[in-house]
Amino acid sequence: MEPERTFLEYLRDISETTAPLDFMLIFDNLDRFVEGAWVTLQLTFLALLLGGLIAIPLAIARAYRKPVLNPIIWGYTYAFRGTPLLVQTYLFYFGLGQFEAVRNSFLWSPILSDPWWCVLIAFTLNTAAYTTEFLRGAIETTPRGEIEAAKAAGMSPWTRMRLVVLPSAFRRALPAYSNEVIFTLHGSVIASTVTLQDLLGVGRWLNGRYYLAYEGFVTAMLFYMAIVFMISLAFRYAEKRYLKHLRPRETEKSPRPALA
Amino acid sequence: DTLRIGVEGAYAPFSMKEADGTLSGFDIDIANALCAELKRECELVEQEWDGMIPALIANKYDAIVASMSITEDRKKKVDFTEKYYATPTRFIAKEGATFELTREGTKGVKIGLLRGTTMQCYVEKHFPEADIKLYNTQEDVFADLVAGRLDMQINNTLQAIDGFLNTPQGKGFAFLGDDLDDVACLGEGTGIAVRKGDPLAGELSAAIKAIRANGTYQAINDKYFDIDIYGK
Amino acid sequence: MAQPQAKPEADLSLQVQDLHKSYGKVEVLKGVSLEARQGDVISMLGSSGSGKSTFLRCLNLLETPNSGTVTVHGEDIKMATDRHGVFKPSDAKQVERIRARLAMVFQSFNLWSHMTVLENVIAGPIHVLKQPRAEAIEKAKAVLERVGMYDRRDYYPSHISGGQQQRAAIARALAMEPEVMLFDEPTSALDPELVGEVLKVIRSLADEGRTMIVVTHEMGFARDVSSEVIFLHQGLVEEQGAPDKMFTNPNSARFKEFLSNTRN
Amino acid sequence: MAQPQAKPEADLSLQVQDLHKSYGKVEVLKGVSLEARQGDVISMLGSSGSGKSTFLRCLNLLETPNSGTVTVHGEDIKMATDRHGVFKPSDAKQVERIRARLAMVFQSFNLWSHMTVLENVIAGPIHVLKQPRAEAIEKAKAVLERVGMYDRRDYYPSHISGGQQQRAAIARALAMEPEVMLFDEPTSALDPELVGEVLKVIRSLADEGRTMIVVTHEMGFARDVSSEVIFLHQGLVEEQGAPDKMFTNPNSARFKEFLSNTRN
Amino acid sequence: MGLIFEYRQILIEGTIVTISLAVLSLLLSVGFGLLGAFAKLSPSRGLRRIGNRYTTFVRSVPELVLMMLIFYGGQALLNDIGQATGLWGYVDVNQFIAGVLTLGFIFGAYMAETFRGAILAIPRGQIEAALSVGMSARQVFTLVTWPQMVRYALPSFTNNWLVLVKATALVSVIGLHDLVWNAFSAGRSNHALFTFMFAVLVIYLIITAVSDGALRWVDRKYSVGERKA
Ligand SMILES: Nc1ncnc2c1ncn2[C@@H]1O[C@H](COP(=O)(O)OP(=O)(O)OP(=O)(O)O)[C@@H](O)[C@H]1O
Ligand SMILES: Nc1ncnc2c1ncn2[C@@H]1O[C@H](COP(=O)(O)OP(=O)(O)OP(=O)(O)O)[C@@H](O)[C@H]1O
Ligand SMILES: [Mg+2]
Ligand SMILES: [Mg+2]
Repeated sequence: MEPERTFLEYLRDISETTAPLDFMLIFDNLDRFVEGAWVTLQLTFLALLLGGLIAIPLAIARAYRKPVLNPIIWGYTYAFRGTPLLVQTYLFYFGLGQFEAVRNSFLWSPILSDPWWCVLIAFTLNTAAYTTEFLRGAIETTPRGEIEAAKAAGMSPWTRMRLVVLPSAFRRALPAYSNEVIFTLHGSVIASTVTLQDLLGVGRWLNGRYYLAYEGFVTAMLFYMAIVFMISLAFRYAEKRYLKHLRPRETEKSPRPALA
Repeated sequence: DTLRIGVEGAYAPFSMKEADGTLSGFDIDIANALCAELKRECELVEQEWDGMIPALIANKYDAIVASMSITEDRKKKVDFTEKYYATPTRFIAKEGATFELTREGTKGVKIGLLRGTTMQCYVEKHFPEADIKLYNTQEDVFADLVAGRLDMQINNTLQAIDGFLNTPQGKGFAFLGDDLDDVACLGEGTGIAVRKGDPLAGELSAAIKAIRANGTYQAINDKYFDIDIYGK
Repeated sequence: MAQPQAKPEADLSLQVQDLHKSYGKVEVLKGVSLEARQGDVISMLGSSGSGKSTFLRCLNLLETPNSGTVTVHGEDIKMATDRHGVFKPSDAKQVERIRARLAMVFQSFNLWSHMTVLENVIAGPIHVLKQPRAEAIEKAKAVLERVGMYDRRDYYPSHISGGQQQRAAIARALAMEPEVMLFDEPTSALDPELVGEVLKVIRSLADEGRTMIVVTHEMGFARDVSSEVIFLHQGLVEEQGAPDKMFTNPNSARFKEFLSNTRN
Repeated sequence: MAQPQAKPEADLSLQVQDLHKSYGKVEVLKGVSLEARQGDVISMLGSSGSGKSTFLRCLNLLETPNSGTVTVHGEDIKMATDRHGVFKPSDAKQVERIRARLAMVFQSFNLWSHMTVLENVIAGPIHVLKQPRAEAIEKAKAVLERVGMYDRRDYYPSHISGGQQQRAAIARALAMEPEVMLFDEPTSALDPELVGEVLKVIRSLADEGRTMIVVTHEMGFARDVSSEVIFLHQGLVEEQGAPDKMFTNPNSARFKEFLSNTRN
Repeated sequence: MGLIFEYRQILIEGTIVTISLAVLSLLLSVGFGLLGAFAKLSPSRGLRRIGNRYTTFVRSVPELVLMMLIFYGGQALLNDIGQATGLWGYVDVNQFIAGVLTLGFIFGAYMAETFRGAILAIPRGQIEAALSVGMSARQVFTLVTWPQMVRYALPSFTNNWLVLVKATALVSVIGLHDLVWNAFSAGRSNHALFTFMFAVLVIYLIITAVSDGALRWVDRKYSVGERKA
C-alpha cells in the first residue's frame, strides 16, 4: 500500500505544479463530466428526435406549398433560423419568467420553471426549423419520374411519401443531416448559460471552482470530440448502408495484376 | 510603450459601456488613474470574464483591472498587487426568509451565484448540500431570484445594493445573515492581476498607494459610492 | 394472330373521348378518342413527338388533360374545373383506385433508385394491393423469372444494364396484376430475343383477358399481336383499324408514307 | 452495302486488346479484343446484360478496365497500377484528349438537364474544341437539322419526348466531329422512319471516314451498314466477322440461336 | 427604445463587424468546402483520407474551442517562431483576420458535407456525359456539376450560412466586438438586457430576410430545366 500512495501523491504533485494541465483534478472530477455528458446527450438527441418528427410534416407542407400552412411554417423557420439560439433560449427561460401570468399558470411549476424543459423546448423548435428547410429541399429534388411511377402504381399520397419520396429524400439529405446533428450538439452548450450542468457547464464549473483557465474546457472538448467522432462513424455507416445505389459503378481492387 | 489592461465592461457600476461605446465605471477610472500615476499610455482591452486569466497569460494584455478577488487558487496562475478595494459578501433572499445558514439548513435550498467567482468556492465549501446554480452574469441571477427559480443568492454587497436591492426589481428582497468570512475562499480583497513574475505588480501596488495618498482614489470612490469601499 | 371480335358493351374496359392536352401554347393532343374492350391489345404507332407518351400519361392522369373524358370499366374519372379555372380530377381517391388498376411501364423506366429490383416489384402489391409480404415476394419472384430477371433481383437499378432495367420495370407493372396495362415502348432497350419473349408475355396477358395499350415501334408486333392499331400523327388519330387491314391497305397518305419508310 | 476492305495498318483508329472488367466478384468482360480501321462501322450485337454498354464505357474510360489495353490512333492509353494496387489511367490529360476524339451516345441519353438542346450541343465544341461560339452555334444548327431537332433546339430535355431526347444526344455527339463514335443503341427510342434516317446519317459518317462502333438491336442495320459484326456473349466475343458471312452462315451455336429467335 | 437609439452607434458598429466577418468567412468556407467535398469524393485514397479527417476533426471540436486554439495557440506559436528565428518580436494576430480564417476553416467542413451530398445527388450520367466529350475536371465542374449541384445544395447551404452568421458572435472570445457582444454589454451596463436582445433579434431577422431574398433568386436561377411536380 505504502509505495502506491506515495506514487499517487507524487502524481498529484506533478499534476498541480509542473504539468500544463492539472490532470489529477480532471481525473478526480471525471464522474461529473460523465454526468454532464449524459445531460448533453439527452438534450441533443431528444431535441433531434422531437425536432425531426416535427420537421417531417412541416417540410412536406412546405415542399408542396400547402396554401395556408406554407407561409406560416415559413415564418416559423425564418424566425428560428434567423435568430441566435442563445437569444431564443434566454427568451424562453428568462423572458417568460418575467411575466406574473406565466409564473402563475399551470405550465410553470412542472415545465417552464425547469431549465431542462425550457432548453429542450428551445432546442427542439430550433432544430426542427433547420431540419424542415433542408428536408424540404431534399423532397423537392426527388426525381420526378420516380414519383410518377409511384402515382401510376396507384399509391396514395401518403404511401408515395412513405415509400418513395421520403426514403429517397432522407438519403439525399443524409450528408447534410450530419451537419444538423453536430450543430445541435454544439448548440447544446447554451444549456450551461441557464444553469444546466451539461458538458460545458461542468467544464465551466471546474474552471470557476478552481480558477483554472483550460482544464474544464479541454476536458469538455475531449468529450465533445469523442461524441462527434461516434456521430461521424454512425453517419459513415449509414451512408454505406443507405447510399449503396448512389455509389458509382466502382471496381474493387483488381483481382489480378495488370497484364499491360 | 503602452500598458494594455484587460477589463470586463459589463459589471456595473465597476465597469460598463456608455452609449458612444466608451467604457466607464470604478474599475475603469482606477485603471486610468493608475496609468496616469505611472506616466504610461494605457489601452483598455475588453474581455469576457471566462477568458480573463487565459488572455492575460497569452499576452493579450499585461494586467487585469476587473474586480478580481485575490485568492490562493488564482495566485497559482497569476501574481496580484495589493488590494485596491474590498467589499463584503452576503446572501440575499426574500424579505422575512428564515433559512439557517448552516450545512443542514441549506440542504436542497436553491442558491444562485456567478460562475467562477469567489462565491462559488465559498458556497460549495460551506453548503455542499445546497442546490447550487451557476450563472454567467449577475443579471441572470437576479432575474431568476425574482422569477422564483432561486431561494437565495450570494453576492458582493455593493453590487447587490446598486444593481438589485435599490432597483424596482429588488422590492421585497433583503440581505440574509451577516457579512461572510472565509479568507481562503473569499480572498483578501480585490487586486490587479499580472503575469507571474512580472515586476509590474510592484509598480502597480506603489501606484495604488500613491493615488490613495493624493486623493485621486477618494474622488473616484465618491463618484460611484456613498461609502468608502477600500475597507479596513 | 388475334382476331378483333365484337364484344358486348359491358366489356368496355377503357374508353377515352376527345382528349386534348397542351403544354403552354403547344397543343400536343388535339382530340384523341379510343375504346378498348377486355382482352384488346391496341398498338399505338406514330412518329417521335407525335404525342404517344403524352396520351398514355393522360390515361392515368399523370398529365391532366385540358379536356376530354376517360372512363375505366364504366367508371368516369371525375374531372372538374377548380376555382382557379384549372381543369383537374376532383376525386383523389378515385384516381388512386383507378391508377391501381392501370399499370404503366414508362419509356424511361422510372425505377425507384433506392430500392433493389425485388423491392421495386413488391412495393405496389404490398402497399397498394395490401398483399401479405411473403405472398408478394413469391409472386414477384415468379414475375421476375418470367422476364428473366430473377438472378438480378437484389441489384439496385443503377447497377444493371438498360435492358435489365426495362425488364424490371415490366415486372413491376405485371406484379400489380392490373386490368389494363399501358406500355410505353416496352421493348426499346431489349435485344431481339428478349423482344420476342416480352411480346410473348404480352400476348399471354391478352389471352388472360387483360386489356393492353402498347406504344411500340415494332411493326411486327403491331401486325401480329394487336387487335387494333392506332396511328397517331401530330396529336390526332390519323388512322385506326384492324392490323391486317391497316398494314395491307392503308387509307391515310401519311400512314402509307410511314410504312413505306419503315425498313423491315 | 459497305464492303470490309483491307486497309493499311496506319489507319487503325481503334484497337482494344484483351479487355477485362469486373464489378466486385462478377466478371462482366472476360477478355474482349477489337480492331477498327478508319471508316469501319462495327456493329455489336449481344443479349441484354452481355456487357455491350460496359465495353463501350471502357473504351473512353468511363469505366476503368481491370486489365487490357486501349489504343486510339496508335496512341496507347497509359494505364498503371497505383500504390493501392488499383489499375487506372495514369495520364489525366491524355484521357481528356482521347475522350474528345471519341464521342459517345449513351443508352440513357444523359442530356444535361439544365441546358437547352442547343446548349447541350454546343457545350463540347465551345469548351473542349475551343470553337468560337458563333461558329459552334452554326454547326450545331446544321447538326440538329440533320436529326430533325432544329425546331426543338430551345427546349429543355425534360420537356421533349424520348425520341427527341435521343436525337438530341446524337446531335451532341455529332457536333464534336469525332474520329471515332461510340453509339449505345442509338435508335432504341425512335420510330421506324427515324431509325432509317439515323442509320442513313451513320452511313454517311462512315463514308466521311469516321470510325463507328454501334451497339444495336437492329439486325437490318447490322447486316446492311456495318463492315464488321461482333456478337458478344457473356463477356466474350462469341463470333465476329463480315456481316454477310455472319448472318448467312453463322458458326457459333449461340449466335445461330440468337438469330433464329429474332423475329424479322 | 430610446435606450437603443442612444446606443445606435455601437449597435451599428457591431452589425458591420458581424456582416463583414460573416460574408468573408462564407467565401472562404465555400472554398474550403469545395476542396473538402472533392477530396472526399476523389478516387485517390490519400485525398479521401485528408477530406475525412478535415470534416471529422473540425466538426468535432466546438467552434469556441477551435477559435481559442487558433487565436491563442496561433499567437503563441507565432511568438515562439519569432523568438527562435529572431526574425520578429511580439506580433499581434489581427483579430479580424484570425476570426475570418477560423470561421472559414470551421464552416468549410460543414460546407464540404453539404456539397458532397449535393454532388452525390446529381444523376451520374450527367457527369459521365461531360467526361465523354473530353471535358477537363475543371470544365466538368463549371459546366455541369456546379449548376446542378447548387439546386441540391441550397437548402443545407442556407442553414450553414444562417448558423455562420450567428456563430460570428463567438469571435467575442478573441476580443472582436460583434453585434451580440456590443448589444449584451450595453444591455448589462443598463440593466436592460431584454431591450437589447430584442434589438439583436430584429437586426438578425433583417440580415436573414436579405439573404433569404438573395438565395431565392439563386434557386430560381439554378432551377431551369426542371419540370415542377
Ligand atoms: N455496378 C455494377 N455492379 C454489378 N454489376 C453490374 C454493375 N453494372 C453493370 N453490371 C452488370 O454487368 C452486366 C453488363 O452490363 P451492360 O450494361 O454492359 O449490359 P449491356 O450488354 O449493355 O445490356 P443491355 O443491352 O441491356 O443494355 C449486366 O449483367 C449488369 O447487371
Ligand atoms: N413539358 C412539356 N412542355 C412542352 N412541350 C412538351 C412537354 N412534354 C412534351 N412536350 C412535347 O409534346 C410532344 C409529344 O411528346 P410525347 O412525349 O408524347 O411524344 P411521343 O409520341 O411519346 O414521342 P417518342 O416516340 O419520341 O417518345 C413533343 O413534341 C414534345 O416536345
Ligand atoms: Mg414517348
Ligand atoms: Mg446497355
